[in-house]
Amino acid sequence: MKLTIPEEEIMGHGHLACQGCGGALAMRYTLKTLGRNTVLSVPACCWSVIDGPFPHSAVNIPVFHTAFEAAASTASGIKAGFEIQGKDVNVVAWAGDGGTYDIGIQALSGAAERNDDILYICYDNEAYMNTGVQRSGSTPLKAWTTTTPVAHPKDRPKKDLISIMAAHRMPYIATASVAYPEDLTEKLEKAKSIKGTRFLLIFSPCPPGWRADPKNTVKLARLAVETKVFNLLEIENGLDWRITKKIRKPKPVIEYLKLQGRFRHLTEDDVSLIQENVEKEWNILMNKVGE
Amino acid sequence: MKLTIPEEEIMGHGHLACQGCGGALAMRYTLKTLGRNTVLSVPACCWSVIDGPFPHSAVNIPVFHTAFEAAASTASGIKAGFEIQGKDVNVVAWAGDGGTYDIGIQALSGAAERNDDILYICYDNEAYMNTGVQRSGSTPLKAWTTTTPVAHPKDRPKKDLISIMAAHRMPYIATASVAYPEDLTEKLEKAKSIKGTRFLLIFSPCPPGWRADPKNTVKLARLAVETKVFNLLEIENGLDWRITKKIRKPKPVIEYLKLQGRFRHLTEDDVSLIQENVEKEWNILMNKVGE
Amino acid sequence: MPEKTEKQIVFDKVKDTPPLAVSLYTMDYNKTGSWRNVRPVIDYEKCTGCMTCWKFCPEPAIDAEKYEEDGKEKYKPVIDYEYCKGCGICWVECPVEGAIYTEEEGE
Amino acid sequence: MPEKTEKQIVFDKVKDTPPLAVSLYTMDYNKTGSWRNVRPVIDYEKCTGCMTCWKFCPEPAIDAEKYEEDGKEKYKPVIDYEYCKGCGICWVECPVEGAIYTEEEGE
Amino acid sequence: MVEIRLHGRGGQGTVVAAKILAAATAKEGKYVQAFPEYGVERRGAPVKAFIRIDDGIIYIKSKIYEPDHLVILEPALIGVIDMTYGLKEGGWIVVNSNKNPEEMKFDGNFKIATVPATKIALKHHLGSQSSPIVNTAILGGVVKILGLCKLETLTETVKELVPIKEDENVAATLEAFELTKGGE
Amino acid sequence: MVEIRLHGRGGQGTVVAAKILAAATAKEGKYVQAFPEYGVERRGAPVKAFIRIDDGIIYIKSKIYEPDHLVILEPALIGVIDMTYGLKEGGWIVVNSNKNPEEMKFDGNFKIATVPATKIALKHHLGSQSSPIVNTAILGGVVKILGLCKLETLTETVKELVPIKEDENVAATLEAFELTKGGE
Amino acid sequence: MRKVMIGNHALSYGAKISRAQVIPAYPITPQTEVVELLSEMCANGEMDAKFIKVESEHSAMTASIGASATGARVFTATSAQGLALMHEVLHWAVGARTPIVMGNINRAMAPPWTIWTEQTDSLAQRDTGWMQLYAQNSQEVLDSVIQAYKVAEAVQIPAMVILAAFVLSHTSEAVELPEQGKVDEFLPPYEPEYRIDPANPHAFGGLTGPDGYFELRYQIQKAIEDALPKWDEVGAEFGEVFGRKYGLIETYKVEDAKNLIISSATLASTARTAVDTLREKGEKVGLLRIRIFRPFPSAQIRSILSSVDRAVVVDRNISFGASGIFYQEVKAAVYNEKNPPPIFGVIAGIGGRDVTKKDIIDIYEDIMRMDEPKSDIIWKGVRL
Amino acid sequence: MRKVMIGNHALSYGAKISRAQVIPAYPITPQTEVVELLSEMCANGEMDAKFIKVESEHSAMTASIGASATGARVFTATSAQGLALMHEVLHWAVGARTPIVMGNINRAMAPPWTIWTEQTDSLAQRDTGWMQLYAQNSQEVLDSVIQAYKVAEAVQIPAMVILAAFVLSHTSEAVELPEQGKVDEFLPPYEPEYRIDPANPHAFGGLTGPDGYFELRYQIQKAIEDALPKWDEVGAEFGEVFGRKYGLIETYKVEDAKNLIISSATLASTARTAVDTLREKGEKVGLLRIRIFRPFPSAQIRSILSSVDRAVVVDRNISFGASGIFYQEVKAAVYNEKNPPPIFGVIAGIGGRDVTKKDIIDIYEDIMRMDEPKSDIIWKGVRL
Ligand SMILES: Cc1ncc(C[n+]2csc(CCOP(=O)(O)OP(=O)(O)O)c2C)c(N)n1
Ligand SMILES: Cc1ncc(C[n+]2csc(CCOP(=O)(O)OP(=O)(O)O)c2C)c(N)n1
Ligand code: SF4
Ligand code: SF4
Ligand code: SF4
Ligand code: SF4
Ligand code: SF4
Ligand code: SF4
Ligand SMILES: [Mg+2]
Ligand SMILES: [Mg+2]
Repeated sequence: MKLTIPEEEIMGHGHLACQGCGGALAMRYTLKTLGRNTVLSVPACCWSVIDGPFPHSAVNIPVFHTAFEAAASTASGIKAGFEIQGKDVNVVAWAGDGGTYDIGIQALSGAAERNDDILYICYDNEAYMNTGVQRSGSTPLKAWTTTTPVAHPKDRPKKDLISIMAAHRMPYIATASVAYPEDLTEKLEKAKSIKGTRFLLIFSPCPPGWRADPKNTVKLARLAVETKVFNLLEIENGLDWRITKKIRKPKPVIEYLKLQGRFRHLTEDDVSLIQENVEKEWNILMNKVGE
Repeated sequence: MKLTIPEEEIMGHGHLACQGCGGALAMRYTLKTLGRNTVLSVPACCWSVIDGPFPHSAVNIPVFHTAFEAAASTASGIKAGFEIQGKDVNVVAWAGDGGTYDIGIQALSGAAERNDDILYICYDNEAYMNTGVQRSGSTPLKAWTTTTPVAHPKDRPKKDLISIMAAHRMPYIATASVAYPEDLTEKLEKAKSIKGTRFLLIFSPCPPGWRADPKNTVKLARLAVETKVFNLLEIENGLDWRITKKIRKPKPVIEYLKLQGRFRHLTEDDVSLIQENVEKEWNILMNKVGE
Repeated sequence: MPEKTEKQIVFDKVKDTPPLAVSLYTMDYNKTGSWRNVRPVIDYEKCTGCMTCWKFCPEPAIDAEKYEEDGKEKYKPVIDYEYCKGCGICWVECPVEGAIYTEEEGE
Repeated sequence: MPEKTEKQIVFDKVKDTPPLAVSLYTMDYNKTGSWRNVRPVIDYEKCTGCMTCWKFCPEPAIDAEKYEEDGKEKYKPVIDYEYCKGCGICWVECPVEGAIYTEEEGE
Repeated sequence: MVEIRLHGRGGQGTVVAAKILAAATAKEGKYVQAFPEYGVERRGAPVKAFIRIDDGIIYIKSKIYEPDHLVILEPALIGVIDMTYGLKEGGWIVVNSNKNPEEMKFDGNFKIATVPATKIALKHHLGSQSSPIVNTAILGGVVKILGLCKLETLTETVKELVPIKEDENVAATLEAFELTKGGE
Repeated sequence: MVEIRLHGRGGQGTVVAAKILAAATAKEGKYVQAFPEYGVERRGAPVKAFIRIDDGIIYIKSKIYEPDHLVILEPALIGVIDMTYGLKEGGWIVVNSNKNPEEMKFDGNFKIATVPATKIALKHHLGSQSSPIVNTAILGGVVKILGLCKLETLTETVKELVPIKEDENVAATLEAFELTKGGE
Repeated sequence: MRKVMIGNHALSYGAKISRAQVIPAYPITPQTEVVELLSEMCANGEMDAKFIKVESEHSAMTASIGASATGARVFTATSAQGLALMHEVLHWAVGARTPIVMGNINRAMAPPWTIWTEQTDSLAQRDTGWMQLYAQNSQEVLDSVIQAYKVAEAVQIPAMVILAAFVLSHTSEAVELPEQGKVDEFLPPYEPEYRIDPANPHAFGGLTGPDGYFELRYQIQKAIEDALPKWDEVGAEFGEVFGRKYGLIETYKVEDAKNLIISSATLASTARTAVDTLREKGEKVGLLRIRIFRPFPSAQIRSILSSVDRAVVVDRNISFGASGIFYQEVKAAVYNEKNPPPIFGVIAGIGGRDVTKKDIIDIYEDIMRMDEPKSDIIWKGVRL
Repeated sequence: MRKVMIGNHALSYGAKISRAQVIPAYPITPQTEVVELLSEMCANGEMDAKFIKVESEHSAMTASIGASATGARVFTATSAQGLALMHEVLHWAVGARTPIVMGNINRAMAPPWTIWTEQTDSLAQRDTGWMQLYAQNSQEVLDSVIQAYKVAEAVQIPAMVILAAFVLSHTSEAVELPEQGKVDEFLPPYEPEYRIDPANPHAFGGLTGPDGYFELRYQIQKAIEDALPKWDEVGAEFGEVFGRKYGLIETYKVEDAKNLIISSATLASTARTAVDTLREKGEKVGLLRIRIFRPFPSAQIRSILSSVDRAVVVDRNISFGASGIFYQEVKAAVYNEKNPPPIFGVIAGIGGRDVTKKDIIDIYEDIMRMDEPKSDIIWKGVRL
């Protein structure tokens, strides 16, 4: 038997992620694939904590902790520093959705506009988890967070970051999920081989933030794909869209929603609305994919 | 005879724009259409100067000067302030391309994600003009600026801001040009009638920044459209794209380029490349428009 | 409404200065006609009153003067030389050959 | 390479502290097995060695032990209870009914 | 001044327990402080909280190093982490356990009381089987042993401060008050 | 110390004129300062620049209020703005004009020289018909009148500092030196 | 009504009872509870306010400025990195004369990442023109928000109400909630002289040359100087209406004190217990708590210091390359007095290192053994 | 080689000759010429450096930090709003111990919009830990960039070289360009102890609790204290190699002075001419120019002040609610001395209002007529 993902563990145990953290899984896969000639620029996010307290670190490659809004620009600087010294290193910005969709989007947009040679990875858990579950631009419609209380749950859809990035015409963009590590590994390999700004969004459930059972992390990540709530894609040069995981018989969204406390307050109408949105978005996506 | 644009002049003369300033024209049209129940949130840009020195102002409606990166967020705050006091006012963020494509994109993206009820207008002169012509994300490929010197002109294409904004699924987005004031007026009227975040990009040539003769400002703005370098569009909800000015027989880009010192250094190959890009972008656009 | 003024206002004393930088006056004091190198002149013989020049003047330094003719409301462009910066847009955009001609401003 | 350590390192003195906050040690000291409420146990009788559990453990707290059988390289999952937080992903994802069962950690 | 330290796990409601006790005693006119040992709280990981209770304004704003009493919500942590450090001699240890006080072993000269808080919590469906929420139960024991406020005041406060299942929580508190062993 | 003020219009190269003159005198060992009246420079709008020249280090860093001499690149501004304010009695006014010095009128006791700089600039195709760049021409006149440096030093510096048309600019400087009237 | 609440919620209730109308805010540990409660109260209608869920602190502050400029009453809250990210626009709020009230939870600055308390984040904003108030307990937090609006709106200068991370922000204490009606009387609606208003159009903040800027800045200084007596007045009036009196500074046993401990916030609160113990030991010691740091209450501090033999300032902050900041400012304020006492400067509690009563006693006793301040910084608690 | 250049270009040449390797920068008036020239020199190969055309100053500084952390030599430049926008990450650069050198052009803060000179923008960064150097002419600007790298890299603390908007940034003066070879010898390549390196992996700036943070901050303070003698040493060495000597402070005619004018940057340069005139009038006056503001040269200032009867600090800046900032810091530094002289504090030149030699003479003469400093601010030049 061959293992379906790289064997070497670069990320070590003892880290401070919660039980069943999707973000920890995402990091584990990423390091396995990118290897040790990699450095991370990490802004404020759960990973600022997960990595462990000074003078400890769980990841065993260089991590440069940076300001919340500065994952991309710090990575650009690191890359430039290596380049001028003649060193060839994978420079990765590793940020949460808050640090990507919201406070970090400017630095990311700037790096992409310049086509700086960095790989930007966002592990998306759909809220500010490190500060205790506040809404982000990535939080889905109708979800509960502490700043979108049940009396007034999120009234805006999840920001379509992928289309935003595609509009930057970056050489490579992909979405991935912790439930599909082989697909993720492939995309990382591809991203690694390309020069310029690359962007990868990894869907990474967060049990406490989603009010979900830790054991369901992978299950939820899979259900998101199977219900077409989150689609696995690849985009080249912002123009060529491709679906890497085709779902023949999508499951109803309720199967995904019902396992999460953050959706507990949903009415039937809410669920139908979400289901409709999923269909609508799927059609829009099909249009882009050209199918 | 009827005038084709509103008669009332709200913007006064004596302002500090250069001879033939496209940005001044853009403001003149905008105020004519939006009327006096309008306030502007203006970040650092030429308009921070054009409006005139304290205690003077050329525009005769309230202008709130704000930090370079904060046109949108300041406008959101102003709108909230009016709303909670029960006042219905058009709140407009009025920014240059630098303040929109680059340093202000985060605040803009945030406002759009929340769908705050503001109209964001970018007068696009394709560089940082107020500080003396440095490149911005909007500067076109191969153009000279003081930070993209002739030895190394801009090596990145103009950021596709319209697609970025479209990905935000804002209720209304349009592009316009100072050479087509009637079209601009119509779009402003429409934008005014819609609730939520609206975005308008006004192509506004800058004679000193483009190293062009001031008398050619309107001519250049028209040529940009006639050569398909800049297309007049309308987008509803980020999805329905429509071309408002159809160009039957596009002119070659060289007619547009040759009137501008910022392109003086172009080789024939450069010009062909730019021409090719125009065709390519047109096809991409046609795809979106569904034609 | 902001006041017009013939001179740039500079407050002489703290007590006259407002507590924050608010505008109280227009920019009319700033006679930008002095910036002009070349002066546009309208030849009303040729001018058709299409108002294209008015439409495109960025200052605005062309007034649209309303008048009646044959019972119809018409407009006539009148250049305000106190403010016209001489950019040249009006003469480039005027659709009628010679309706706007130019003169050098000079010594 | 960073050093492993059995105890959390806290520098006692300024002179021992590096000039900036650089990591010098791994997180191995942090025995997250203490966080566990429920303990997963692999029933090797049933386990097929598909390594799905290994693949999905976020800690990682399942080692992939290589061995040879019938001349073929195979893997066997071994849970590291020092670090297993008891999240439950492995038993949910294990495709073989009963190959991972659970026990309550207790008083 | 009375100073108390609580030990539990992330997810068990340790900090809320401290706050409820503080609020209850405040209702009876005491001055109070309740605060967590702030750090990274993760479900399952050990946590601490602290309470100060006094008759006058409490000016001291530093941590508690030598508590008068200890409350242990998570007995599984005994032995895993050092629990009794700093505890004053003769202080009470109120521990969540089905055992009798005599069966509990702590190094040092302390008084021990046991509350079968997990059992009670499970019975009243507080939290899940694998992570029961024992905070309201243990407080019944604490008040019984330390007598910091009246039982009614405690149950009233529990009702106000727990987000759901008010009645079940109150029942758990009352039952724990009854079933607590030690201090007789 | 010599202090000079220059008047021109945005786009005419007034600030560059100041810098060239400063650089030329510096070449001959002088200490110099050249600076614009900084504000919003718009093509066509009035601008000012300043020069200080001295034999020792110039420590003073404030503006020039009472210049020794005046240089006027744009005669059209005479009357539009007050040009001679602060000019020291007996100072020179070097003005771009085709007229004779006697024909120029300024209130006050000043010495006047004229340089047909526009004519010279147009002849050498410096700038456009509607906005000729007169800075290198006027400097020929300034050096002739004020003698701040040698003519060769000036032309050498012009060559170094103008971005294009070095020869035409040098020719303009030389021609202006010849055609300047006044001070004979 | 008395309610046990954490310091953060005292801040939220302060904003609520002051009838804040617009709240643009962004979460950061240890401030999150402030905005969570406010967003809850806005969502369920308990507050008639608009909560703007901005995408950064920079936008939180610029949205605050915009809203305030329309004449709305604005509240926001932040901490450390968030406050620092606002720095440019903190200057803006002052220049625009927008009397925003902001809560700041004092947390040490990164890197390294940390969330524990230290005052450098807010003190590093000392040159922006914001008023700064350091509170010592939850009751003062709530009461101070109300007073801050009253002073800020009177002088048109924004104000920060500052509390220590965790030590105050996450510590539950009993707090008296004032009656809404009384607060409404104490704090009438905000009515600025100039506001953004299409009926009365002005440009705000247009380009100003060297001929106009100085006079505008001068007025800011005068306004913040006017705030000095105003804080005392408002604090006294608050005392009359609500029974709790406040001032620029607070003193404890200074009447006959020969030696003085000077500190702020929760450190000063703990120091009070140290003073009691030292008094028991026979020491003639008093405590001066600086409550308002901007405007700096120089006159008040001078008058207390004029009668003591020596003083020590305990700072939970540092200006690298200089010293503790309260220390620096106290010395500067007293400098030109006749025969001022020697003042010692101690830095303690950096990055949330705990400062106990015993630490304060040690500091005091150490200082009493010294001849004179030999260096600008005396370290306490660092493990040398 | 001698070249007439504006102050801004002196900054660019300073970076070039110091062999800066990465230059992330963003334009702002009055700094643009700095980056325009650098981007030109990077484009045409005159410099072997990577210019990053970032989208904001925030990114300029974070990219600078990232690049510096890899061991590259980094330069950037900004002004006012741009500097303020970096504030959070200025703290970062210090905590990360990245010895970036940055030029800052002193411009007054908005609103209202203004572009003229004032020092409040950089002085408001005084608590970030950056070293700050105020230059008085273009030659010093260029020379100081080289020295700044040498000191910054030795102590691993970033440094700002600061110049007045227009008065220096846009004033052309003759500048001696040092020889590249000599500069290379004077300033060898940067080799940090810890750098981002996959071969030797570390996490930089990870979460640090109250048990570790204090010791890290203590080391920053010690490092910046070490920089004090270092600036003098490096300035002296520079003098030996290049013939122009520099120090923490500069004095003029202080030897026999009874009265002292204290100032900085171009104000101090102008004040020198006032001293000459006053000396002619028989006044025993001297000048103390503070060149390095962070670390604050307390000992040096104390020693000069110990022998004078009175002093006046002239500040082109203000900390609202306190006073001029140099004034405040000078007083704090001298406070505990025996019988220190009365020190007067004057604020002048705010927002670019010109300060002439006559203004300085007036200030001096006014001060000499006063009995004692009656208020913390004496205004000069504001139109009351
Ligand atoms: C400028 C600034 N604002 C706010 C914070 C507080 N903060 C730290 S992490 C975080 C949320 C991060 O959310 P996300 O990026 O989604 O990562 P996650 O925590 O969900 O992994 C916030 C708000 C900060 N560190 N800096
Ligand atoms: C934080 C900050 N950085 C830089 C500047 C300087 N600045 C003012 S306007 C401007 C350029 C504006 O460009 P754009 O938005 O395109 O407007 P334009 O001047 O072209 O009209 C710059 C860089 C500033 N004011 N604030
Ligand atoms: S809060 Fe969520 S994202 Fe953060 S460590 Fe826990 S599980 Fe992971
Ligand atoms: S520089 Fe360009 S945009 Fe700015 S005022 Fe002049 S013409 Fe208009
Ligand atoms: S554009 Fe020409 S024809 Fe038309 S109104 Fe003007 S001058 Fe007359
Ligand atoms: S020349 Fe320009 S400014 Fe003058 S009237 Fe014509 S368009 Fe207007
Ligand atoms: S329970 Fe979770 S942590 Fe433990 S081995 Fe299974 S997957 Fe890993
Ligand atoms: S997933 Fe189940 S069957 Fe597969 S290796 Fe793990 S225990 Fe064995
Ligand atoms: Mg997240
Ligand atoms: Mg622009």
